[in-house]
Amino acid sequence: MSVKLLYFSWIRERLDRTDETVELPQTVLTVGDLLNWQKTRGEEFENVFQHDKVVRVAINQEHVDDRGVKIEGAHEIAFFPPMTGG
Amino acid sequence: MSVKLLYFSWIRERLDRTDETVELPQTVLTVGDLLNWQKTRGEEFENVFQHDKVVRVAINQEHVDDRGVKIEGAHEIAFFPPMTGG
Amino acid sequence: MTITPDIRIQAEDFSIEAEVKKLTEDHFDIGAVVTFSGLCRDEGGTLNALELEHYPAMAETEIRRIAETAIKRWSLQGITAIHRYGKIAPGENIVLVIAASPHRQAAFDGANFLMDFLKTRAPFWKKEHGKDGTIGNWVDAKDADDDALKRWE
Amino acid sequence: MTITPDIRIQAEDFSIEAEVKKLTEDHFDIGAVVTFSGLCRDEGGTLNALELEHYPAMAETEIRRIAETAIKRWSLQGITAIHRYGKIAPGENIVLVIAASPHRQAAFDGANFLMDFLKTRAPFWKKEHGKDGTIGNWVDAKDADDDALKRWE
Repeated sequence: MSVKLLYFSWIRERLDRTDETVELPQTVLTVGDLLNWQKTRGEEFENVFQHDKVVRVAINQEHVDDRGVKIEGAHEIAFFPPMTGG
Repeated sequence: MSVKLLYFSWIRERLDRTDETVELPQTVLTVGDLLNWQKTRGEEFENVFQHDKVVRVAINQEHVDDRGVKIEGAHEIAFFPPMTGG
Repeated sequence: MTITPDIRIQAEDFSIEAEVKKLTEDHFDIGAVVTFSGLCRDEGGTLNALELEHYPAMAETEIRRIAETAIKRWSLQGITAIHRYGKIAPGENIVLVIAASPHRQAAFDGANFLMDFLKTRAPFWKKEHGKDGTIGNWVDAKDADDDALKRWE
Repeated sequence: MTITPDIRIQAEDFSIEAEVKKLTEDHFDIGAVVTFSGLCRDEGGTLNALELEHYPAMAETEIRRIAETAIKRWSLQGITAIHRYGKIAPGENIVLVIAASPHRQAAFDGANFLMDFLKTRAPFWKKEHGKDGTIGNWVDAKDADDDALKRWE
């Protein structure tokens, strides 16, 4: 499955990229799987995603609070810290 | 005791006066006494002040909720219905 | 520093923008500004105008007293309250309250509190002028307004 | 009639007056308008600017969704929400929320609710630029903001 990943705020800075398109392994089915897979992609990824409670996820521009949600059908998945707007 | 009385809203209209200066009998000591005395001043006064729960009173521009308050020292006493500003 | 509320009772209309600017200009520690404006409704098209009577000597003093309570209770950085009197047509402004604070909830609460008190404790009375030429219905006070006041106790 | 919230994500500043007028003009049944504006504080004189990053595709959709919830929940007659991005200096506006209703408490609650959600659910992130030239402190999210959200459940 090919999907576009987006990064914001200090996650974007630490990973040094705003977005990327990746091919996910077939074993990555849920948001939780995806967060675990990110940890395997090198030192900076491991550093960012090891405290995965502070990483918020949105699939197709919608918040996903439950890490058990399936990512099937996602075309855009974003990773960001807690929001500080307003 | 000589005091200025003011009237507002439908009380002003019913009594046909915005203000008047009156000499109070020496027996009129409290707000309650004053409301009772007003009832004795003719038919329209009786009509207005008989339902004295709806009549609000301010002494020297301050709300007086307690009818037992002494009116000694008052120079201006206002009568009006519940307010509808804002 | 003592914060002095800016209270005005006037026949003229006001500008929300100008009043917010006046309150916040050169105050770089203000983070939140809440404004409430009360407008004259047309009551389903039956109303020609509201006529607002007030007790001048008492109105400003009373609103100032309430505003000072709000400033202390929520540590506000500023309050403006403007109440109009005279004839006001549907769609026109009647009242403006502004509360400024470093944080949003204090600004919301301060403005909300001040409006509840204005409704029930500020000496203003509204009379309706109907589209059909009738004059004279004084607007009744609402029990709901008295109840609203109690939540601040 | 379906009420459509007016949502804008923009770099430019806004005018409270113009936005209130836009929302209330020709709506003679509106009795109460509450505005909230959030300003950039100078943090005791140490801040040169805030830089606001956002997720464009998500920001408008998310704020619109929340605004539509508020319209339904409080039967509002109108909502405007404008959130700025880019560099914002102390004293400048960051966000504006307006809620219009026949009655005051609905307008207060609608605006308050929308702000609580904006703070914690709208995809914006603030970075501080210090007066001393330092760049890079991302503002931390506050637990108090998450707590504020819970009272609307």
